Amino acid sequence: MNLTTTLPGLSLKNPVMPASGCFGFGKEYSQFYDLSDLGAIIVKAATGQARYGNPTPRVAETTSGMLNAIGLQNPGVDAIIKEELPFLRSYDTPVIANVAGSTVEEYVQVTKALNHSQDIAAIELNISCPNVKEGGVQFGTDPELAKEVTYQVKQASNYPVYVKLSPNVSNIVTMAKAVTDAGADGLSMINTLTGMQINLKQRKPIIANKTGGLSGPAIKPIAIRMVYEVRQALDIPIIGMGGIITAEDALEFLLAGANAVAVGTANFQNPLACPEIIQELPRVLEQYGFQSVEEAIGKGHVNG
Amino acid sequence: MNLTTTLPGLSLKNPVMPASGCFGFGKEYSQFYDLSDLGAIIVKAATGQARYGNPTPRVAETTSGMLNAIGLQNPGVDAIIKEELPFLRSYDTPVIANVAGSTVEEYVQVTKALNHSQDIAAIELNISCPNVKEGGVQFGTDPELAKEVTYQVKQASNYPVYVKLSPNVSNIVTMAKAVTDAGADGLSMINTLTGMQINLKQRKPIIANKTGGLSGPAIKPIAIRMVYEVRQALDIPIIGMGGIITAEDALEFLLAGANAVAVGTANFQNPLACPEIIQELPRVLEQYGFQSVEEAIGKGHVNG
Amino acid sequence: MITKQLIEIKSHLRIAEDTFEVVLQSTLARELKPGQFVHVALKNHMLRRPVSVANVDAEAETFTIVFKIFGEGTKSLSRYQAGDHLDVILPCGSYYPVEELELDHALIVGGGIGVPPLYYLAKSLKEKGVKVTTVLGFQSKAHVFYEEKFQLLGDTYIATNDGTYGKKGFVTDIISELSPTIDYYFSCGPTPMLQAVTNQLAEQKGYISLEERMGCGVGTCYACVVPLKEDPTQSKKICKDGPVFYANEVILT
Amino acid sequence: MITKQLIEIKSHLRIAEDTFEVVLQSTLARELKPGQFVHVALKNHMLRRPVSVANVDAEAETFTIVFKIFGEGTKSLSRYQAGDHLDVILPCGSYYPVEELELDHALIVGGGIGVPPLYYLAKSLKEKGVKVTTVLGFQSKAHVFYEEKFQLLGDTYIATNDGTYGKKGFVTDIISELSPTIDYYFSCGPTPMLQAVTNQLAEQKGYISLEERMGCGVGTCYACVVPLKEDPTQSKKICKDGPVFYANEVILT
Ligand SMILES: Cc1cc2nc3c(=O)[nH]c(=O)nc-3n(C[C@H](O)[C@H](O)[C@H](O)COP(=O)(O)OP(=O)(O)OC[C@H]3O[C@@H](n4cnc5c(N)ncnc54)[C@H](O)[C@@H]3O)c2cc1C
Ligand SMILES: Cc1cc2nc3c(=O)[nH]c(=O)nc-3n(C[C@H](O)[C@H](O)[C@H](O)COP(=O)(O)OP(=O)(O)OC[C@H]3O[C@@H](n4cnc5c(N)ncnc54)[C@H](O)[C@@H]3O)c2cc1C
Ligand SMILES: Cc1cc2nc3c(=O)[nH]c(=O)nc-3n(C[C@H](O)[C@H](O)[C@H](O)COP(=O)(O)O)c2cc1C
Ligand SMILES: Cc1cc2nc3c(=O)[nH]c(=O)nc-3n(C[C@H](O)[C@H](O)[C@H](O)COP(=O)(O)O)c2cc1C
Ligand code: FES
Ligand code: FES
Repeated sequence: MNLTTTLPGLSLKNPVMPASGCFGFGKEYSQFYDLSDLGAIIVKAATGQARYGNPTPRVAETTSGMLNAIGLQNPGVDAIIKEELPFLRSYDTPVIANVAGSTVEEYVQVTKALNHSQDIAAIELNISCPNVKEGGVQFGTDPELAKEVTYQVKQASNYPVYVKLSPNVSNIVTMAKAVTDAGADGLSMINTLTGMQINLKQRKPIIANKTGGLSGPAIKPIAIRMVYEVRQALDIPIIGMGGIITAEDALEFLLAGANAVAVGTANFQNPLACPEIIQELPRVLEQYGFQSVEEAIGKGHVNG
Repeated sequence: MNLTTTLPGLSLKNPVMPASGCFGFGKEYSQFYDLSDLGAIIVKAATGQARYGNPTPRVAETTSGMLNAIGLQNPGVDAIIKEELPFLRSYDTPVIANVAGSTVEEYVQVTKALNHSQDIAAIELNISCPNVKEGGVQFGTDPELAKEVTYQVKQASNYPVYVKLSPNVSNIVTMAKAVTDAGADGLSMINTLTGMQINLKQRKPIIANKTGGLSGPAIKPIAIRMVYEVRQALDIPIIGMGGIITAEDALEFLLAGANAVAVGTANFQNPLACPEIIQELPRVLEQYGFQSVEEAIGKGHVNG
Repeated sequence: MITKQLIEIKSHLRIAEDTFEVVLQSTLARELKPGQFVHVALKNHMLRRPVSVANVDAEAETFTIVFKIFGEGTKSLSRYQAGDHLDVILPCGSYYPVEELELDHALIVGGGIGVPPLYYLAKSLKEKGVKVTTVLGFQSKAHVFYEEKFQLLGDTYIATNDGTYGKKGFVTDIISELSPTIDYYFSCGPTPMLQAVTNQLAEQKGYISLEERMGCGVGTCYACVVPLKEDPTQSKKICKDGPVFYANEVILT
Repeated sequence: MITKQLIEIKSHLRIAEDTFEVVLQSTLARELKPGQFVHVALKNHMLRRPVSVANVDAEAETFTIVFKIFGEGTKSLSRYQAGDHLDVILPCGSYYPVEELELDHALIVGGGIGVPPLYYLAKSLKEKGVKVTTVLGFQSKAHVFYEEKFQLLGDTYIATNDGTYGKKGFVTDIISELSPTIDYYFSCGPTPMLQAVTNQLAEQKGYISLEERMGCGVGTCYACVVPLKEDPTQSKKICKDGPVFYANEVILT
């Protein structure tokens, strides 16, 4: 079974990669399996300077999902380039860096810094983090701002740019069009939906930041809908994600129009989630009558 | 334990009511229990003329939720007033009519028709149905349109008007403010999130309408967040809903700031969901240290 | 009166490939009429699953369901055991009007998981003194069930899609060959089969039983509608007005 | 090497109010050090639950966990039975450096569900020839567990919040009374207790073990950080750098 899939700057041996923020910089999960098995790896967000992130508690469990408000904690792009990315060199799998910031300048700064790293193959422009006060949400929900930051980052970057879209919008196609017009090489969707859980005993939100991003199987129907709508409207490569647990889920994203898929929350439940999905994928593709991954992409569309 | 709660035009013996579209016009569930036990009843949407709705399949099951695309099937407001509402007279519980339409004119027409009914206590203005091509979505995601339709309906209505908000927006507070400015007496939130599920065998969306509205426990964190945000920003009564299954869920909505709660999808899983929540509520309130429903409202807020 | 009951599984048997027969204890068993269904809640599933009543033992206060593993819900149901309890809404929907009809000879046409409700119907007809001829279609030999039980009630013919048992082909092929003289036909099965059968027997009076994805199962949510032949802008609810309809009443899509 | 294993429950016992002791069979049992935890997957829960290792039987290749019902996850865990299997990640996190430390007398201070890891620690210290004095705090008499087991290892004092057993009050009240001469203290329990104990014993060297809501449990998600005293803009991960920290290393909030 041919599992390969090709996206701008990425020739993947299979379409499955861990999602940003759910895999650190790979070290921990390398204890569980050979990271070369992965189609690619999207690492944790990088900002211009080191960030502490939000106070704890930062996570909560919801019905078939979880909330997180990590707040982009990371050691800063320079430390990431120097101390984290080199570890992944020894694996035969492309690395995608996740670029975050509070201002267009910071996004551009991080992007430029990453130009100096030889350890990545693409960047994912994170304009959709719901958990930081400045920047994140604005860029992800205002098409004009999204366009602007995408354009500037695209100008600055030597690598293909995948823009990660926020689902917290009324019209995902408008956002997708805005960043595509600005030169995005691909889209990555979806990030988390803003949610809250209240602790009945303590009479306050469980997450110290009050709100957090909802991920996991609970949001899969929303993610599938958004990938489908964007694929229907635009001819741009998509990395689909949101609630993938099984190879069937991954196939559902392919049918919706994703060219590859990312697995986030599932890693926490099952550190072997990615390799297990990759292992199952040939059987599942065959079961539903597909000869290859490429063949399945977009096949869930009626009339086209 | 005092379970009463008071909202404009509604003095409720308890804060629990079935949500629109999940209870028909009450007849079927009256076979399972005495509808007088309910705090109120929100009946199925009414439009100007009878509507057939969407093709089937109209529902799908998702992880901890469901999708529906009924498409506002109903016999039309006149038939509802004549043939459906009178049945509920014999119960000691206020009825809230759900008003839908494709144009401002239709909303106003339905509202005026309902003025002639003595069988209702309030109307819920449904500007958030994601499953009809015209009207529904637009009114629910554009603050200006929402304002306009709310204003016109409020002018036309002899009854208090609760505006039912769509969660498919980037900023729920903006929408809430728009309809409050236009004179809404209260808010009802949330309606369903637009989602999709793809049938892997058939290679097409399960729902004939392709997309459907996601409801059930999966969406509760989003609903809680939205109720909390609106309560933080505005001093308007809120009927909270989205994923309520248990009395604990209902209390979570009260703490987030809802003055009453509605139960939708849970009725399908358990026809006795509403009376069971009402029965459990005193124990749950007591367990978490509350003397009454009123006391719990908004108590999940930090700093105020 | 429709009710929600927690009822015990008395037995749980695999009777064909992926096919299970479950006997349930319920004080309401005797209320269940041929063609009606029960709406079964399953742990960790948002929606209930509709399953037809395949038999009733009024004395023992038990009834039987027969189901095939189709997706996650029926797979989960296949793992329950005798002694476990099921949360069930019953009785649901309309029924074949066995009492009211006047007839001497009935043709029963079933396909796959449409077969179970027809057994209870056939038994009831036979008890009323009606002659019953049965034609059943299955995927393949491994999926055939209840053949002997139907044979005890009258002539029974089997078709399988792949010809591994009985006649290779469809129920309509057998009906063509038999071209029996009947008063009524009663059919339940996949929609394409129902379309073929109702076309073939267009001149005959008949009843059919439909399936659709359901929400409430009791008539409140409008999930399960079917348009009417008389006026396609009007519809009936399969869960409440159906699942049994007069053959010419509804449009099969 | 951290691993995911499906391991069998050898025994599952209620040992105090809402408190359960579970013995698990694992080829990795002997790798587990005092203070480490295992990360337990539960059916129908998105996230794993961290639970400390309360004891290890290297020969039998088993280890013990002790937990209290707190919410839905621990309630679910309380319903598992001997013979069932658990999906567990192990070994997780840092440990009390029993081997490396030089000491003659250790004070063990535990509160509630902070007590279990201290039993394995106390046992290991005792085996090393260290004198162990233990002070444990519980809500009330019904919640007390492992008192006898600790007594076999050294002097053991109990406080209960409501005075239904041992001394009424807090572990710090007992420590004040004893004011023991020790080389190190080791503490695990609710944050307010850890704050009180580290303040009271500020002059002593000690190790504490922390709790925080976790995502991954292995160090990738940054859910479980704790700020450092030295530089509060820096943090460590409780799941990977902890749960055991040097008492003055981190800021307790
Ligand atoms: C009135 C009626 C009587 C039925 N009687 C029987 C019977 O006696 N024996 C039997 O084996 N099956 C029967 N079915 C079909 C049975 O309900 C489905 O096979 C079952 O719901 C599939 O559930 P699943 O979880 O295995 O499949 P999934 O595809 O995982 O189910 C997902 C959702 O789709 C719904 N769904 C999927 N297929 C169908 C279908 N064909 N009809 C209705 N809903 C569906 C499920 O109920 C669930 O809500 C009947 C259906 C109806 C409407
Ligand atoms: C390193 C470590 C070791 C622990 N050892 C033990 C032990 O030996 N015995 C024991 O009884 N308990 C122990 N705990 C606490 C135990 O993890 C929680 O009681 C448990 O997670 C609560 O889960 P729940 O589903 O019952 O509660 P819920 O409130 O329903 O859980 C919801 C979510 O919050 C998390 N959560 C809630 N409370 C805590 C908490 N105090 N710490 C961490 N996460 C929490 C859960 O893991 C889950 O993700 C330990 C915690 C940590 C971090
Ligand atoms: C704990 C956690 C941290 C995350 N951090 C990031 C991040 O740093 N950058 C980013 O673009 N997305 C981040 N995400 C979002 C995920 O990459 C993914 O888009 C989302 O979780 C949906 O996928 P899932 O349902 O498979 O988890 C994070 C998600 C989680 C749960
Ligand atoms: C089958 C179905 C039909 C619905 N029909 C309507 C409707 O006619 N009018 C309306 O305002 N909301 C309608 N809703 C939305 C519900 O009233 C409610 O807002 C939503 O389902 C979230 O609550 P829940 O998670 O408790 O179901 C419908 C929901 C479902 C599941
Ligand atoms: S399933 Fe709800 S009306 Fe039929
Ligand atoms: S729980 Fe993920 S880093 Fe600690």
